Formats: sequence, structure tokens, C-alpha cells
Amino acid sequence: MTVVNEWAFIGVFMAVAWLLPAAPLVISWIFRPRRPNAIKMATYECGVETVGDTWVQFKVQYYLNGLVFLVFDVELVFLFPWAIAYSQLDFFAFGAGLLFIFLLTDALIYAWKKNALEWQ
Amino acid sequence: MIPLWMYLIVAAAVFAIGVYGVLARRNAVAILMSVELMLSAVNINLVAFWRYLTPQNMSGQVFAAFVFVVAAAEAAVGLAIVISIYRSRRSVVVEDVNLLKG
Amino acid sequence: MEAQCINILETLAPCLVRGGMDPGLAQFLSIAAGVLIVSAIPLVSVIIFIWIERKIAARVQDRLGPNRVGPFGILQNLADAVKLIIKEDITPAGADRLIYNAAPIIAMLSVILIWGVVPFTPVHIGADLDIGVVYVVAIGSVGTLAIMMAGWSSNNKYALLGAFRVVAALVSYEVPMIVALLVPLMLAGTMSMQGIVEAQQGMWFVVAAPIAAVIFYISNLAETGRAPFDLIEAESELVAGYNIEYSGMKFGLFMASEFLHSFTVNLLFAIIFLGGWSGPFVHQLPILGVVYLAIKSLIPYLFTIVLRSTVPRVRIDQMMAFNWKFLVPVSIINVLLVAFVLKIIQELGLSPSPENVHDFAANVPQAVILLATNLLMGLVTLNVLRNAGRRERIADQARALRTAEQRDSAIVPSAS
Amino acid sequence: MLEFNPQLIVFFLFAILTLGGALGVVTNRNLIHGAIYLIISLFGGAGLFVLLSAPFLAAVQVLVYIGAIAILIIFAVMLTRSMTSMRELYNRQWWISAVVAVLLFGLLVLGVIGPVWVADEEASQPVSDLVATTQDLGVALVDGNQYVLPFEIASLLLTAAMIGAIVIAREDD
Repeated sequence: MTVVNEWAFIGVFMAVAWLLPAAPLVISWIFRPRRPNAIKMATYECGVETVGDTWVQFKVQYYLNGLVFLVFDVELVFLFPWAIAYSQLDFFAFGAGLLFIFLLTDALIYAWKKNALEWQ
Repeated sequence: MIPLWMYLIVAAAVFAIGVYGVLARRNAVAILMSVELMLSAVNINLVAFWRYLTPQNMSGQVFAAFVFVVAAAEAAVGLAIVISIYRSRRSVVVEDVNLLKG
Repeated sequence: MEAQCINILETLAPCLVRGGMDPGLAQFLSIAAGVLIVSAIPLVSVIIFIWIERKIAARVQDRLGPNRVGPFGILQNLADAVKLIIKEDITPAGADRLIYNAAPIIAMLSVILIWGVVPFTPVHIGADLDIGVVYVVAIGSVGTLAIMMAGWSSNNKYALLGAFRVVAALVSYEVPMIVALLVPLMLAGTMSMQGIVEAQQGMWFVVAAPIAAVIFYISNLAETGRAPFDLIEAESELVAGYNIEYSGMKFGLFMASEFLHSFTVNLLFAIIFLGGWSGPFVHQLPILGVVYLAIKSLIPYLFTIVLRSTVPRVRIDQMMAFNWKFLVPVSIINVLLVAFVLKIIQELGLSPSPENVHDFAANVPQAVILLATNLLMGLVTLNVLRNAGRRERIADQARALRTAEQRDSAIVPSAS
Repeated sequence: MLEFNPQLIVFFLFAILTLGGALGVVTNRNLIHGAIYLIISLFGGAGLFVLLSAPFLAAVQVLVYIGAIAILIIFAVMLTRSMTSMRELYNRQWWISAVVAVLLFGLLVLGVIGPVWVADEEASQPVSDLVATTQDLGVALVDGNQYVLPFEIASLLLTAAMIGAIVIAREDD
């Protein structure tokens, strides 16, 4: 029962908490002046006229970075249960964790050697 | 508790929507997103069966965790392939990628 | 029995039921009351945090800071909030309206939701989830999404580029942060926030795991965009980055969420490494826990502020290299080392048993051994760094020398 | 048959999020909107996990899918500039695909879920309220008799995926 209660709290919290930042926006929507014109609404690029599409070509660097992050993120999903169960485990578990991390460190070393982590 | 079949129907519906997306969309990134949907439907099924049939056995959760790994690997490699195809052919429409058609 | 109804936080539901209310509704009302209290705390405190920060930053830079509105200028932020509310709000043409308006709310939400699992005292906590730490990390990662949404929906090249840089930096620094978190989890054996604080009754984790604490602190600096990693707000380079098109209260929400996030991570630092609410007499008088927690989280927070107003900004390539080539390897080695030593300690029977974990003396052997291991590793790391730095300097000098020689040899023939 | 209770309302809420998000993913022209619908759908899935007493997987769903995979997808959309250059949304066989999807759903519901799970009232309820915890998951993952081999293979798969993706996506050579 208590576990259900904890999550009920989180559920109500999620349902209510977004109202708190939304409230000042609503208040501001009531009180603020509205005098839009084309120059005000123009995209701000330091006063220079906007040229071309906003969605410019991005470097693959961003993707590689996100990729390495994703792989480590998923790795950590497995290490969380490993860590909290650690005191109940034997030396074999340490070996298993070591091998698990070692295999992934390989990938990190590879990325390092291939300059995938370099930010040009 | 909520009967098991309701979860199964939700999962089946998400899976069917994913299948539709994979078959019907032309954009490779959209197809990859649909595959993610299918994997997520599989996960709902796995966890639902685990909860209702073998709640004290870890198999369902472990399998779900492995589905996360597969989903991550699929996203990483799939999107890398999309990026590299885009670089060489300036297109992400799957019908334009017909190099292997001979 | 009537006396019980005084402390409404603990006994609201039973009191209402005794008053003749439906138990389900009473349960719901007590949850709703808790939600209101827990979510009001961060919103009220953020006004104070911004004032503290402005005051201290001003003193460091030999200024006075806000001093006109109210005593010591403490009401300055309320005045600022009123100003932001009555400002005209400009939505740029071509913006994706729904996402544009949702982004500041999600940014703030991702910080407020963390407070739901913060243990204020031994008995006062929003929800003591058994996966508290993963919840915090997961909610934190939603904040990244808000930045991406803001940058994309503004329909502005600078905003999009700024958002990409920020997101790339934030997600990278999440890796060492989570890896460092594994060490206290290993020591506590639970992911519940309350459980982690309970496990520190005998000894704070900062003693047994100083390297993890330092890595956690540094990556949190980067996560919250604080100097020296304040590339989010790189006014001079990116015209403020992802929130460039935002004005009025929407910008105010981004700014407030940034300040609040900065304090929140220091609060988490205090909970996970500095023992949270634990202190003398806290079990007799639970409300003392709030005071202890506030003091403990203010110490790293003040350090953050002083750091912010004194150190220069790093470049993005330096920031990324520092993460992937230093923090991540060090945190991984640290986890493996601690795991190895901890297993040996447990096999030798030196670790505290569940019965005497609250006892200071029982924790000493384990903490001392782990501290020694950490210090040793810290020394080795610093030595490796020193050698690497020396090698780099020599290489730089050689390169400079070579270019100078080439220039000389290019000049000499033409002179003769 | 079904009595009205808060749990059911919450279930329907998350089910609607999951399904609505999924529909948004496959029907939306703008890929960034599609990614946000994907996030909504996966968030609904996380809510279902909480209802199924697997809170760890719910948090992981938010952490991995919303925090990492969605970000990666948005990066890829930006890198390929594919959201503005789409000529049409669906390919020529889109109606065949729709028929296939509906048939698949019908087959699953009428052929499998209906006869096996809806008909059997008893099988629709959990066998026990005792649920394994995250700690048990940690023990199972590194137990020599249980899942230690899949555990290591997961690491190997991630390593292979990362190296493969770096090789494919790198610009020079």
C-alpha cells in the first residue's frame, strides 16, 4: 500500500507541478502589453538580416558525442542494480562487473584513438 | 488489479501502429522511430507478462532491460547509416537508396 | 489522541478520517497537501537563492549588489519578477508556438520534480521511492530536452546552435555524474534517498568516497551551466545561446530554473555525500533536519557562487576533452577500485553490519581504508596529469621553436 | 465486470498517451514533432511500467529513451535536414501497410489475446502480489547460474554498436 502511495504522490506532483511555472505565464498574459509589429517579431540575429534556412547543416560531431553518451547511459542501466546489490554478491560478481565495464572501456578507447571525441 | 489483457491490447495496438509506420513511411528516420515504437510495445508485453505470471522471477525484467540495449544499439547504428547515406546521396528517402537492386 | 492532529504533515489523513471523511478522499487530500508544500518550497526559496547569489557575486567583484528594494535589497527579485511579468512578450515569427511556450515550463518542471524525493527530515519526504536516485537522474535528463525544444522552436540559427552545444555538453557530463553516483549506491546498498541518508548516520560518504564526491560536484557544475562551464550563457560568443528569442516571463522561467537547478544539485550533493538531514538530536526533533540540510547544501552552493565569480570560462573543445578524456576514465577507474577494495573489506569482515551502521566506530575501518585508497588514487591521477601537462608543454615549445626556425631560414637566404 | 477505481483511470490516461503518441509518430510530417510524439508515447509506456510495479524500468525508460535516444534522433534529423525536404509523407503502398497493420492487430486481439487471456478470468489476475525488487535484478544479472552471460553479451553488443556507428558516421576517410 505504501509503495502505491509513494507513486500516487509522484503522479499528483507531476499533474500539479507544471501549474506552478504556468501560473506566472498566465498572469503575465493578462497584464502584459501587446503591440507586435514585423520588426519586433523578426528573428534576432544581432540586427543583421536573416539569410537562408534556420536548419543549417550540423557537424557529425554532435551525433558522435550523443552516440557515446547513449552507449554509456545504457551501460549504467545495468550497473545500477549491480551497485545496490553489491554487498550481497561474491567476488565473481566483481569479476562480472569488471568484464562488463572493461568491454565498454574498449569502445571508449577506440573512440579516443579515432578522434571521435575531438571537438574541432 | 487491471486485467492482463488490457495491457496486452495496448501493446498490440502500439506494435501494429509501429508496423504501419515501418511499412508506410518514406523517411528513414521516421522508420527508425517506428521501430522504436515496436520495441517499446514488446517491452510493455514483457513487463506485463512478468508482473502477472512470474512476478518473483527476474526473467521478464532482465529481458526488458536487454530490449533497451537492443533499442539503443538499433538507434545508434541505424541513425549512423542514415547519416552516412545522406552524406553520399543527399537523401533519406528509402526508395532512393537502391544501390543493391542490381 | 487529539494532540496528534497538530502535526498535520504526518497525520492529516487519519485526522480527516476521524472527522468522518471517506478514507480514499482523505488519502488524496493528504497527498495534495504534501504536493503543495513540496512544490512551494523550491519556488519560494529560488527568490532567496538568486538574492544570495547576486549579493555574494557583487561582494567578490567589489560591488554592493542589490541594496535598494527592501532591507539589504532582499525584495529586489520580487521587483524583478513583477517587471518580467508586465513586460511585453515577443514570439518570433516562424516559431513553433506550442513547443516554444512549453519549453520554459518543462525546464522549470524538470527541476521542481526533483524536490519530490528530497528527504527534508527523518519523517518528512515527498515520496520515498525505492529508485529515488534513478528518478532524480531521469528527471534531470528531461531538462536537456527542454533546452533542445527551446532552441529548435525559436526558428533562430543562434538559438539552435546554442542549444546543440549545450545539449552536447550536458549529455556528456551526465556520464561521469552517474558513474560517480554508483559509489555511494554501492556503499548504501539502496537507491532510496531516505535509505542513502540513513546509511550515512555513522559516517558521511564524502569521507569514504572523496573522489566520487569531487567528480559528482564538477559534473554538476557543468550540468547546471556554472562557471567555469558556463557555455550555456556565453553572452559574448553565442548571444546567450538557446534562450535568445525568449523575453518577459518565459525568459524569467529559464533563468529561475537555472538558479534553482544550481541549488538543487548542491542539495543532492548534501544528501548523497554530506549525510543530508543527519545531525545531533535530529531523531528527537525532526524539524532540525531541515536546518542541517540547509546548512550542508549552502556550503557547496556558496563555493559554487564564489567559483562562478572568480574563474574564467573554458572553451567547448576543452570542456569536452576534459569530460571524455579525464572525468569519464577517472570515474570508471574509481568505481572499479572502490568495488574491489570494498569486496576485500567485506570478505575480511571489516565493514559495518546492518545493526551497527549507525555507530561511528563501526564505520571507521571501512572509511579509513577507502579514504586511503581514494587518496592514493588521487595522488597517482595528479601525477599522471602533471606528466601529461609537462609533455604537452614541451611539445608546444618544440613546435614554437620549429616555426621560429622556419621563419629564420626563410628570411636568411633572401637577405644574402 | 470492471469496477471503477483510480488505478483504472490512471491506466487509461497512460494508455491514451502511449497510443496517441504512437499515432502521432507515424502520421506527423514534421520529424521533430514526430520525435516529441515518440517521447510522449514512451512516457506513457513508463507510466504503464509503474502500474506494473516495475518502477526501475520506468525510470530507465525515461532516462534511456527520452534522455538519450530521443536526443540522438533529433541530432540525426538536424544532421540530415530531412524534415523540410520531404516530398510526400507516405510511399505508394501505404494503404497495403494500413491493411497489414489492422490485420495484425485484429489477429493479435481476436486470435490470441481474446481467446487466451480475456476468456480466462483467472489468468488475467496476477499470481502473486510479492514482486521482485531492483536488488534482485542486480543479483540475477551477475549470478553465474542466471543471466551473467547475457549481461556480458549486452556489453559486447553495445561496444560493437558504438564502434560500428563511429566507423559509419565519421566524416574523414
